[in-house]
Parts: sequence; structure tokens; C-alpha cells
Amino acid sequence: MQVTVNGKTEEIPAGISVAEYLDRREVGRDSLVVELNGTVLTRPEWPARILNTGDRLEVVRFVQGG
Amino acid sequence: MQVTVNGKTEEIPAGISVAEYLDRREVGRDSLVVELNGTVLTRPEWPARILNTGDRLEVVRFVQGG
Amino acid sequence: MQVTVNGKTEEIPAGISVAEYLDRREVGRDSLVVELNGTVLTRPEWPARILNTGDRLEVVRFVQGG
Amino acid sequence: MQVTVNGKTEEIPAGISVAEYLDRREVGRDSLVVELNGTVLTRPEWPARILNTGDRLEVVRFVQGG
Amino acid sequence: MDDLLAIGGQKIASRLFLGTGKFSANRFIPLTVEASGAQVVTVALRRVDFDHAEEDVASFVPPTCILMPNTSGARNAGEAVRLARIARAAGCGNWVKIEVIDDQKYLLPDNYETLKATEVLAAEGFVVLPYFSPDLTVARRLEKAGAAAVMPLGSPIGSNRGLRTEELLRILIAEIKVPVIVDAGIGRPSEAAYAMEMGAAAVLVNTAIATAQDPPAMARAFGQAVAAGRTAYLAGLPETSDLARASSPLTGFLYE
Amino acid sequence: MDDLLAIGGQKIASRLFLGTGKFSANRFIPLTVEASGAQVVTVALRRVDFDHAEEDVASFVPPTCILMPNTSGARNAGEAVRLARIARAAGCGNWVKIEVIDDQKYLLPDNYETLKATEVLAAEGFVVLPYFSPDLTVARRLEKAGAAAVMPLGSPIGSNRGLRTEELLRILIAEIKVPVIVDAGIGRPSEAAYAMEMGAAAVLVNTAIATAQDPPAMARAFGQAVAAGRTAYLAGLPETSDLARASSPLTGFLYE
Amino acid sequence: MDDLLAIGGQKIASRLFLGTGKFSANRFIPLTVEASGAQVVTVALRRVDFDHAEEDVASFVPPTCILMPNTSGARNAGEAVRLARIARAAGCGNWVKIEVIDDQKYLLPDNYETLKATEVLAAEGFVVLPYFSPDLTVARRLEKAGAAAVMPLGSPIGSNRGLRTEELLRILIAEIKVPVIVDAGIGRPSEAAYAMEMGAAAVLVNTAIATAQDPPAMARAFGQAVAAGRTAYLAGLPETSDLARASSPLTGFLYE
Amino acid sequence: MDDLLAIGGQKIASRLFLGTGKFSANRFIPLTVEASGAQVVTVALRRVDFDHAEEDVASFVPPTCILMPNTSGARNAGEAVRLARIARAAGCGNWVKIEVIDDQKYLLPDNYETLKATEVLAAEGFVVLPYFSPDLTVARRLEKAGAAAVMPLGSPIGSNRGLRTEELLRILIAEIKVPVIVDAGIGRPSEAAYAMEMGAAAVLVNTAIATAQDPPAMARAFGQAVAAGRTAYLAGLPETSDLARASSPLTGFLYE
Repeated sequence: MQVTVNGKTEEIPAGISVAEYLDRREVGRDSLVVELNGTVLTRPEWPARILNTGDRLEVVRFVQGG
Repeated sequence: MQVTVNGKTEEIPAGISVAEYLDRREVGRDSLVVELNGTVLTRPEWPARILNTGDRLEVVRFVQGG
Repeated sequence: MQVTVNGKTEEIPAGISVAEYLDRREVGRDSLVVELNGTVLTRPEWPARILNTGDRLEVVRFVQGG
Repeated sequence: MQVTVNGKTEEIPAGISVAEYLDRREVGRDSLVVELNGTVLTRPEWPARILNTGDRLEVVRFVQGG
Repeated sequence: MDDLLAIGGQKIASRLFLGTGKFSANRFIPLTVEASGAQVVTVALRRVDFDHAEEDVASFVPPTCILMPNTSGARNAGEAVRLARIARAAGCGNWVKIEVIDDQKYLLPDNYETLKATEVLAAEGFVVLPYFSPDLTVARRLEKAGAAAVMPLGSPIGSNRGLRTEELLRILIAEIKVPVIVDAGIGRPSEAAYAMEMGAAAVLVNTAIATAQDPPAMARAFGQAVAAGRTAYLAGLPETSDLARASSPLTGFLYE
Repeated sequence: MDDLLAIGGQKIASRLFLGTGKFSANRFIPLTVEASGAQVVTVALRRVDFDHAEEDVASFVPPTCILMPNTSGARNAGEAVRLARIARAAGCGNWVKIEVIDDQKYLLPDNYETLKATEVLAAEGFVVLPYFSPDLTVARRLEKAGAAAVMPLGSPIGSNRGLRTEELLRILIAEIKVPVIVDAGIGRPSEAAYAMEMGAAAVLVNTAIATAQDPPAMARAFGQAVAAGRTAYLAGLPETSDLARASSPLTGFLYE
Repeated sequence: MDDLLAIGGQKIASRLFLGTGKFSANRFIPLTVEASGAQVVTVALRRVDFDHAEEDVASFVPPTCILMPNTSGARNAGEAVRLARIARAAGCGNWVKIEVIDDQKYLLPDNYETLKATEVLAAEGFVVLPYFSPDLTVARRLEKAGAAAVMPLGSPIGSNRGLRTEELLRILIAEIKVPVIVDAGIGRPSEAAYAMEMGAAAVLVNTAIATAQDPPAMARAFGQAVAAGRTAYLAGLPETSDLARASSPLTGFLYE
Repeated sequence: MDDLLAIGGQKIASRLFLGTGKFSANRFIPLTVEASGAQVVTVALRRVDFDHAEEDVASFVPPTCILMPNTSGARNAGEAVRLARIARAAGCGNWVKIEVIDDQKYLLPDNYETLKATEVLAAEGFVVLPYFSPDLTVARRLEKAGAAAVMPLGSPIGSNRGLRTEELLRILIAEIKVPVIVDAGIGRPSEAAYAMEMGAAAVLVNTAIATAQDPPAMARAFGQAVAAGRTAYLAGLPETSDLARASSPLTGFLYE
């Protein structure tokens, strides 16, 4: 199943949630914000929201900036 | 009959043309531009165009400006 | 007997010392500096130094300045 | 016989005049000024003034300058 | 000399544009225009006052000049467009200086309304020269909208404060392809020369000339200064140096 | 025009003085002098180099110009006096620019030695124009010593940094009666114009012209700028204003 | 001291806002924030790089600070709005610095898109601080659109060129009622002090501090300078005088 | 902190020197000195007025401060020397600020007489700080004559015009080994900070503080600004850049 994460297309198993996806990528969840198909997903929505084919996921965090 | 000329309402006889109006006001025609109800009137239109009640006439000319 | 004090000529009795002069003028001695005929008089010299005719005395103090 | 010309010591024959010296150096006389032992020599003096041992001669001209 | 400024199909030799505002009498205008050498001259448009005899200022501008009516008095794009159309109907050509102002204290232009008016008038075939507050993004949009040149201000109109917006002007000159003409605020010939040295295509001057005690003399001074600045720009201005560099030779001293 | 600068009994029409240092070849000098309009031209004095053919720079200066030899190379008053006397012996007149420098990094003048040389040379009948670091007390002493004009620096020689000493120049111009000529540091025509607008009697320019890619073009630019600044000074520069002052009428709008 | 800056319902004691860009390592951030005294600190938002371990910069900002995410990277209003919403979802408050740039050379903001983003975000309850190119008409519209403060640039981002837009900043400070915060270009403590003396409500500094050899030391310097400028502004800066005015008494001299 | 200024055998922590002229009442002096942090404080010397009760200003200066009497009123070296000797006799130490002025309009110092007084007084063991018009050659001679520091003016006394002589100050700071202290003309904390950023060793401020509505507040502002400028100087000021340099990352955008 194909999804686009941070602008890159990748193959993932069907049926995994946003939370599971983040765990697989081994990225600390604490400071992340996730946007799915242009809409922000609140943290409580991550475990319930299952990724579908064609989803566009943005995973962002705060970085240095002026 | 009432018309508005350069923002002031005034009484004029019915049936006079723009050209006749300007002659009555004794203003040299050479350097004027006339706008009637928001549309520029070309010089050849002045004698033919009869003023109607409620017309808004602007009579302008070039002045000093930077 | 005439002396010049701070640029003004004045009449004083003969035989008085610099210290006595200052006392007569009722000026607090603490913060003064005295120059006699172009030479600074130290404080211990004041009682001993008797004024002579024609002496030029400068009595100065610190004031505001930048 | 030694003279110093423009800061350099050089050997010249005895008995030659300033004018002759300049001719020997093949330098156009027109635009030169000559100072001998700190005093300016006018042009008419050049042929008559014979160089002596130890003379300090300055031969200068106008150059670019601001 | 072939250094001509091309705007709206015209080739213009003088890079000093002249405003006619504030002259104590119209009769000083022709002498001043002539002394300045200006070939582009601005006028405004106002209602006729029927109660007082008035002169037509355009008749005082030498006929060889390009007349550039401004839209002063306009507070938005619509009013500017209307004024431009009226001005064109006067038969003096199709140049227009867009001026849209809704601030009476500093007379600073409204860039957004200026842009809208530029779009409309350029599409109608006018040669549009918008006066604006210097801003790179706006200048790019003006250019794209069809402006024949862009005219950023140096400082507030009539203030004689000079090129206080130099930082932004310099960027506009570097980035904008149509001519950049500094309009407003220039109070001295040296400032006009400096604008030209920076690479401005031209300058528009009014108050400093018209309100001088001797307007033709001041006009001549500005004309010379603009020419001087342009010549220097073309010749290439020198770099500055923190230390001194001798202008007389460093050899051949008498004391060596 | 009757606006002539009187120095040393001469009446000078052009207020741009030109230095001849740093030209890539002497043959550019006459063209550049002509393009600048300068009537006062500086040269330096150096030892002849017998080993190389040399040209006489004075022969490249138009004979109508006043030649003003400088005393560059002098490190004290005595050396300056000696150079001045030699220069006069060349038969090109009695003008001299006093230049006494003992700093090789900024080439800043030694005001005290300059003053001493001025006293001696003025007494010997020279027309003395001392180059100095702007200082009111020194300028007054130079004036009293017989200087025909005083020439304060704008910034270090050849630096093209302009009128960095403006504060002091302005005071000199207000207080000193002999002509104040800004010498050194002027790098752009706009700076020359500004000096003249301030009331300087003249400016002396060298590096910015001689090292330009096209010296005659740059010389012409400076000549125009100096004339422009002078004209504006005589015409009276306008005051500046914090707020705007409209240049088009504030009545007769179409939207009233 | 009661001189607090009120923005978005907060009372802020320090008028130095700090950017976190360009620090050589995040670990310098807390020390620098502390040394500066800043209470408002900016961060940016970027995609996570799954291939490299990354730190959360927000965790380096002391929790007592207000975090102000910027919308850097946005090229239009829509992108800025999207970034602001994402930032708010991070749970660090509702402040946002709008930054919309479509010029990669000078990084100058697009005022029109900035205005549109401000309208949207203010309506959504954000505390919006738009960064913009100084322009009075735009500032008035930003204010009307609900901006909590306006942040005009002093010169291009990271250029350290200081307050080159002073003329326009001064007008904004005089005319705009919400706080005017000078953002971008400030390179020295003296420039920050000067902005405050002019009446700016605050300054935002990043490059000059973060890229200093000793960022905490430079941060302390900026903090002192901002406090100094503010104190002087409140105390009332003196007028300047063309002539001198003695600071020691003009009577009582010993030589009368 | 170990950044102490060594002058005359003293180690001074505060680089703000304070003048006591023009205070509306002596009682404001101690509060203001304290708020400024100054450790060097100037006073003048005048004849006692026997007809009016007078206070001794020195008694208002905290005893921990170094008292630096000036020679104001002196018109030549001899008068300055005489005043210095009288001042020393008061028993408040051997520091003296040489001030020799013969111009009542701009109060500009006479550098030559100042130099002569410096030579005499340094030889007599005074700690001599001459106030002078910035001039490299003069500064070198003052240094050689034994000046403990040199104090060039930024602009005329009491004018609040700031660092108008910056070009010359910068050269003095680069070339002179004894401390360069900018005296006279500083009107704002930002100017004091800038002088310190340039590398001045200290600044002397009087009018701008003493004539403020709230002298202690303004004194505190100057104290902070001087500290800020010094810290920044030591930390190393950044270079400026013509183009922008992003302060947020240029990768990781959401729109790639």
C-alpha cells in the first residue's frame, strides 16, 4: 500500500495506524505534530486513525528558526 | 431643471447642450475635459449632448501638480 | 591697605592673615583652595601668611563641570 | 672627484659645470630644477657653476601628484 | 550621446523628470523646464473653478515635452483609473503617473490600490508609471502588471529629506527590469546625483525646484547633477578603501 | 556668470581643482583636464631618474591652468619649505599646496608642521594652500599666517570615503574667511556636489577621476556636479520637513 | 518596574525577543536565552528527517518563555496558515510570527500574502505578529486585520545592516497603535538601543546573537542595550543643537 | 569580570565617566553617579562668590569615585597648568582633564595649547587626560608627552550630536596605545554603545544625563549601554552582508 510521507512515496503494510507508523520509524513521538491530508491530527487521534492508500502524511517538529 | 456640476447642484434651463452650458459659464473650452455621469465626453460630443435632469457633470482641466 | 581678591580690589586692615581674611568673609574653609600671587598656598600656610599691600589672592572651590 | 647627486654618490671629472653634468647624463634640461647644497640654482647659473668635491646636487622635475 | 532612456516607445535624453506643483506662477514653468532640460513633465487634474479665471497649466509646458498627468487626489484604484481616463481625453498623450494616497500626513501611497490601477490602465494601453512605497514584491507585481517604469519614493513628498529608503531602492534597482525612477523627497542636487550613481534610471523632482528662490537656477543645478550622476554610473564608481592610498608617487623623495 | 573664486590674485571660474596623480599615462591628462573644466591642477616634485626616460608632467597640463605643485614627500615644515622653493624655481608660478605627512597608513597631515611651513612660505610671497586635518583653531592660525585658502580633508587620501569629517568642515566653512576647499577623500560626483552645497569654495579631486576606467568621462561628471552644487548653494537649499507637503493642489478634487 | 509590554494578553518585561536560528548547537540556546533575558523566543517548523536523530528545539527553550513559531518556508498566505495551524497543534500556545517570502536573495516578505494570512489567523484566535516590509498602509491593514503587533524589517534578514529603513519605521511608530517590533537586520547592540530610543516596542534579534563567538555574552549585551534604549526613551531623549552648550559654568573664571 | 580599564595606576570597572555640569541641583549628583555606576567624575574650578552661600560640589561625589577636575576656563596652556595645580592642592588627587578653549561658539579645543599643558603637567606627575579635537598626529604627540589617556570629541560640547567625528575616532582607536575616551557630544545611550563597539576605552557623558528630566534614569540607561557596547566589542561584532542570510533552515519545507 502506498502513502506519501513528508513528500516521499513509500510502501507500507495495510491496516497500520498513524501511531504504529511512527513507532516503526523509530521517531520519538513527544515533540511531533502530524498532519494527514492537509488536516492536523491531534495526538489522541493517532492510534485510531488507520492509514489508507494514497494518504499524504506530514510529520513535523520544531527546529531552530528566527 | 437640476444638474450637479463639479459637485454642486445647480438649476439650469432644460434643453441646453454641454457646449452651451460651458459657454454660459464663460469658461474657455480649449483646455477642458468633460465627464458626464462617469463617462468621458469627447469634444465632438459636446454640442450634441443635451443635459438631462440629475446629470452629473465634471468639468476639469490640468493644473500644477507633481 | 589694598589687596585684590578674586579679581576685585578691596580695602582690608593691615596685618591680617589669609586664615583671618577667610573668617571675616564668613566662607567655610573646608573646600577652598587659595592661591596667592600665582602660587598655591597649602592649608597649613594660611594662618601664618600675612597679607601685604597689593597681594593678589584667588579663593576658589570645585563647582559643577563636565 | 666625488659628488652626491639625488642621494647617490658618484665619481665625476673635476671642473665640469652643472650644465655640463646634465648634458653628460643625457637628460633634457627643459623641465628640470636644480638645487645645489640646499640652495636653488637658477637656470642662468648652471653653465657658470663648477661642481666641487662633496657637492650635493638635487635634480628634480614635476611628476604626477595630487 | 546614445544613452537614452526608453519608456513607452519614447527615447528620452534627460533623466530629470520635472513636476509643476507649487510654482508661485505658471509663467516660471517654461523657463524652469528649459533650464532643467526635462523632457517629461507632470501635471495634475482638478475641477474647473468657474468663479475665477484660471490658466491651463499644460499650455505652459513646452510642446516638445511628454506630459505626464498624475492621479493625485485618488484614494483608491477606481478613482485613479477614472482620473487617468479623463486625462487621456484631454488629448495630451497616454502617459500617466499613478498616485493613490489615503494618508494626509505623510502622503504615503497605497501600494495595493496602486497595483490594481496599474493593471487596469496598462491593459487599456496607458504608459503607466506608478508612484509607490519601495517594496520588492510590489515592484515585481507592478512590472508584471505592465508598468512602463516604477517610481519608488525616496522620502515623503515635499519633505526634501532625500534618499532615506536607499536600502530598498538599491534592491529594486538590482532586481527590477523596467526603469526605476526615484520620485518624491529629493531635496538637493547631490541627492539626485547619488540616486543616479546608484543606478536609478531617472529622478522626478518638484518641490525642491519649484519652491527655490530662483527656480530656473535650481532646475539647471538638478539637470547638471543628474547628468553628472549618470555619467559617473556609466563610467563605474570606484571602490572605497579603509586606508589611504597615496595620490603622489611613493618614490623619488628628496630625503632618501 | 560672475561667480568667480578669488585666490592669490586670480579669478577662477571652475571650482573643481584636479590632481594629476595615478593617471595610467600622462597623455590622458590634457583630455581629462579639459573635460573637467579645471583651472587649477596639482603636480608633485620628485628626483629625476637618470636611468629611465621621463616626461615632464607639467607639459601635459594646458598652459591656461594654474599649476599648483604640492610638497608631498615632506615630513616636516623644513622639507615642505625646501620643496616649495624648488617648485617655484621651475618658473611655473608661486602657488603651492602644503602637504606634510608623517603617517604612511592614513596619510594624515601634521597640522603643526603644516602651519609652520605656511607661515614661512606666505611670508616669502607664495600663494599657500595648506592641506590639513580639519580643526577650527588650526584653520584660524593658517588664515592668520597668510594662507590663501585652507584645504581640509574629507577622508583619507585616495580612500573614496567622502565627507566623513562633515561636522568639522561645516564649522570651518561657517567660521573661516578665506576659501575652504575640500581636499582628499571625495570619491563620487554626488559627494563633490554635497561639499559645494554646504558652502565649500571648491573641491580638489584626484584619485576618483584618475583611476576611473574613463577619466575624461568621470572628470566631466565631477565638473557638472561641482557646478550643480555651487548653483544650488547660491540659489539657497530648501529646509527639510518631517512631514510630507503635497506637491499637487489640495482642493478641486473630483470626489468632494 | 511597571514598564511591561502587553501582547496577546501577556505582560512581557523584556523587550528583546530572541530567534533560535543558526545556533551551532541547541545546547547553547538555554544559556543564551537566559543571558538575554528574553521571554519571547521564535522557532521554525520543518519536516522530521527519519534518517537522522533530531532534537526538539522547543525542549531547549526555558518553559517560562512564550514560544513563537514562525511560518518560514511559506510562499503564500495558504502555506502560512497551514504552518500556523500545525504549530498550534503542538500544544505550545497560539502565538505565531507570520513570515511569507518568495524572494530567495533578499528574503523580503510578501506584504499582501502576509496580510491575507494575518486576517485568517487572527480570526482563528491566534496571536499574530506579522513580519513585513515597512509600509504605512500595509501596517494599518495589518492592525485592522487583528495583528497583535507588527514587525517591520530594519534591513534584510541576517544582513546585520541595522536600521536602514529608519525613515519608514519612524512613521510606523508614530502612526500605528499596536506594538511596533523591529525584526530582522539588527546587527549590533547600539542599533537595538537606537530602535528602542525611537520608540519601538521591542526588537527581535537572531543572527547577531546566535552567530557570535560567545552567544550568551552577546545576548547579555543586547539585553542591556534594549533596556538602555527603553529607559532613555521613557526618560525623554534630548534635542540636538548645532552649536555647543558649555557643560562647565561660564562665570567665575580666574582670568576675569 | 576582569575587564578593567587601567589609567594612572587605577583599575576602573565602569567605562562610563560622568560630568557634573548642568545639574539643576547638587543633590541629584550622588543619586545619578550611583545609577550610572561611574567611578570617574569631573568637576570644574571657579572663584568663590563671597556674596552667596555656595556648596562644595566635591562633597556630593561619592568618596569612592576618582575626582577629575577639568581646566575649563583656560584659554591657553599656562592657564590650564595653573588651574591644574590649584585643583591638585585641594587634596582630591592628581587627575586632571585638560580643556583649553578659545572659541565660544563651538567650544572647540586648542590642540596645540592642550599639548603644551599636557607636557608640563605630565612631567609634574599629574594623571593627564587631554580633551582635544581628533587628529592623529596630535594624539601621537599627546601620548608621547605622557597623557594617561586621550579624549577626542565626538561633536561639540553639549550638542548631543553624537559621533560625527567617527572617521577620525576610528583611526585614533586603531593607532593610539593609551586609552581613547570619547568626550563631548554623546547624546544618546545608543551612541555611547556604538563608541564602545568601535573599541573606545570609555566615554565621558555629561549634558545628556544632567539635563534629562530624570537624570538617574538616564544615567542608568547610559551605564547599561556602555556595558552592552563593551561586551559586544569583546565578543566580536559580526560582519554585515549585502544580501540576506536566512535565519531559519533552508531544507525540510513542507512544500517540496
